[in-house]
Amino acid sequence: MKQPSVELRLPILPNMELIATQTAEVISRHMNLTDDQGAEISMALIEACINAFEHSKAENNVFINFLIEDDSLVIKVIDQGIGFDKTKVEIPKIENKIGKDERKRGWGLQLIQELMDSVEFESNGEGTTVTMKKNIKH
Amino acid sequence: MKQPSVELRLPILPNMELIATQTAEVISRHMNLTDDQGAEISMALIEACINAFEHSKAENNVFINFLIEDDSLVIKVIDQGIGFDKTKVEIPKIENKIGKDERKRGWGLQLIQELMDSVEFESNGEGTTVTMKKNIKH
Amino acid sequence: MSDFITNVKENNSIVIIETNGYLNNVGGEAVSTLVYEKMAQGNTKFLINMAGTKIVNSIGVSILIEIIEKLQEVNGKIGYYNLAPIVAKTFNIMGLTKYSTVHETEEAAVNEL
Amino acid sequence: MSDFITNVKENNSIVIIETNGYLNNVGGEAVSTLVYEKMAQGNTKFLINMAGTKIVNSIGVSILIEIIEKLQEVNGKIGYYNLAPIVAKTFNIMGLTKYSTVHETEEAAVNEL
Ligand SMILES: Nc1ncnc2c1ncn2[C@@H]1O[C@H](COP(=O)(O)OP(=O)(O)O)[C@@H](O)[C@H]1O
Ligand SMILES: Nc1ncnc2c1ncn2[C@@H]1O[C@H](COP(=O)(O)OP(=O)(O)O)[C@@H](O)[C@H]1O
Repeated sequence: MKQPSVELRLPILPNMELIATQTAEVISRHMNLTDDQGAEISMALIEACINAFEHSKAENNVFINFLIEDDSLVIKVIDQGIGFDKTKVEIPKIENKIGKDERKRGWGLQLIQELMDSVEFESNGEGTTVTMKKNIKH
Repeated sequence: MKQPSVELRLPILPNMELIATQTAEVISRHMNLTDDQGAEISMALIEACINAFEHSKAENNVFINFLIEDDSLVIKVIDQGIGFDKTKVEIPKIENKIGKDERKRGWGLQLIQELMDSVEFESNGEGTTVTMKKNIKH
Repeated sequence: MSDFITNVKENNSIVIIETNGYLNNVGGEAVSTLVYEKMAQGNTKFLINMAGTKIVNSIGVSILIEIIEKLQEVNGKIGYYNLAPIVAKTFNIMGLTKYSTVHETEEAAVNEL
Repeated sequence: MSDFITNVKENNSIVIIETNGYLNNVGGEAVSTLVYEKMAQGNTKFLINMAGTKIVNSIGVSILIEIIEKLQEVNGKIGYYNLAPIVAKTFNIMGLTKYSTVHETEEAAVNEL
């Protein structure tokens, strides 16, 4: 049988990432994930959504797909914006930020990577797809 | 400018209507609706979703569109199921149910109609679209 | 006890059921199973404290109608308190308030039932 | 007061800010505006009671990093208590815990800051 999936199309408006997190919470409960796992997924999802909203320069609509697998939840956050080169993004360090001129921002990708079990970026001039996965321990 | 919209595609699984209600709540807050209006929209949405899940006999996927208008929120709940003839659905009365053989169910359409400002049904052998609207008092 | 029913106690020979979360088919059946067990033991008066239930569906509420019907056969009664506004409104639209009672607080409910 | 800040009080010359809801850019700016006002009045010690904040984003938290930096200039301090696990985890990943402190309760926070 085909694995069930949930799809969202969100407009680029303040706080619309909360639709994604609320959806993730309903799905996490359906999958019997722990509260901690659910919260980690929500946090990673917020960061992927606000990146798509803020940086992609997409005209409108961010797409989010949730794939409910037997042993994992796979989430794709898709924008049709300008894309970016992940290898050029520096790993943030608070020591380089506090008391220095460096911009205090730049934590989103780092958080996604720390909170999810695997993360992949596909990005080019037509947009970005972030695919992130949380494994389920049975 | 095009009015913003949110789209959901939900699998037919227990409690997936809660994704729709959670989405409605985020949108209601975005539109500055009152808590009561938000709760009425959520309740109507639950009923439309569980009808699509339970009665449509659709194989999978129910679609929900939220259209954020200046003076209203319009919600469409769409299934690709067997359809039904709304004129043949009796208006439920508790007096006819309690102490009688009549099935205790049959309240969903009634609730939707009471809780929303306008409701339309389009239904045929290819499915059902329920369009419901909540007006915003400025 | 189910997830939906978080506490059961008796006050003045009234069975008081405390619920939490979504009153859907599963929640409704948890309540009806409990009520029918207690009826078999001779109880006829029931109250539901719905403070934790902010959301219901018509399937869950129609199970309360089944309970009302069964209670009529033994001259029993059911009432509710701490209802969220949308839950009270739903009970009104469905007409439950013609055959069962809504109260403000536990104290009022126990006195009035 | 903003929707995000629900209470401000002083305990032992520490300014205690109670928050509610999503710590995003708007919530972060509400906190920084308040902290900078209080710093202008001479306050240097701050605590945030985050019991009502179950969800944050990195934009909101980066505004806390700005506050930490400003407080360093006056030998000030900031701490937090009643953190949800995911908020504590986020503060750890971002390294805030190297420059500011997480406490269990208000009492502990006031004693330890
Ligand atoms: N969806 C995206 N589209 C375009 N650029 C992106 C996208 N996601 C991330 N980026 C780029 O990667 C950088 C780092 O992102 P992130 O770690 O989330 O931190 P921040 O958003 O605070 O800058 C961003 O500043 C941006 O240049
Ligand atoms: N989306 C739908 N597809 C097919 N039939 C439907 C749909 N929605 C409602 N119906 C029909 O209308 C009837 C009344 O629905 P409703 O008032 O919601 O009560 P209930 O779901 O409890 O029967 C249903 O029993 C069903 O026959």
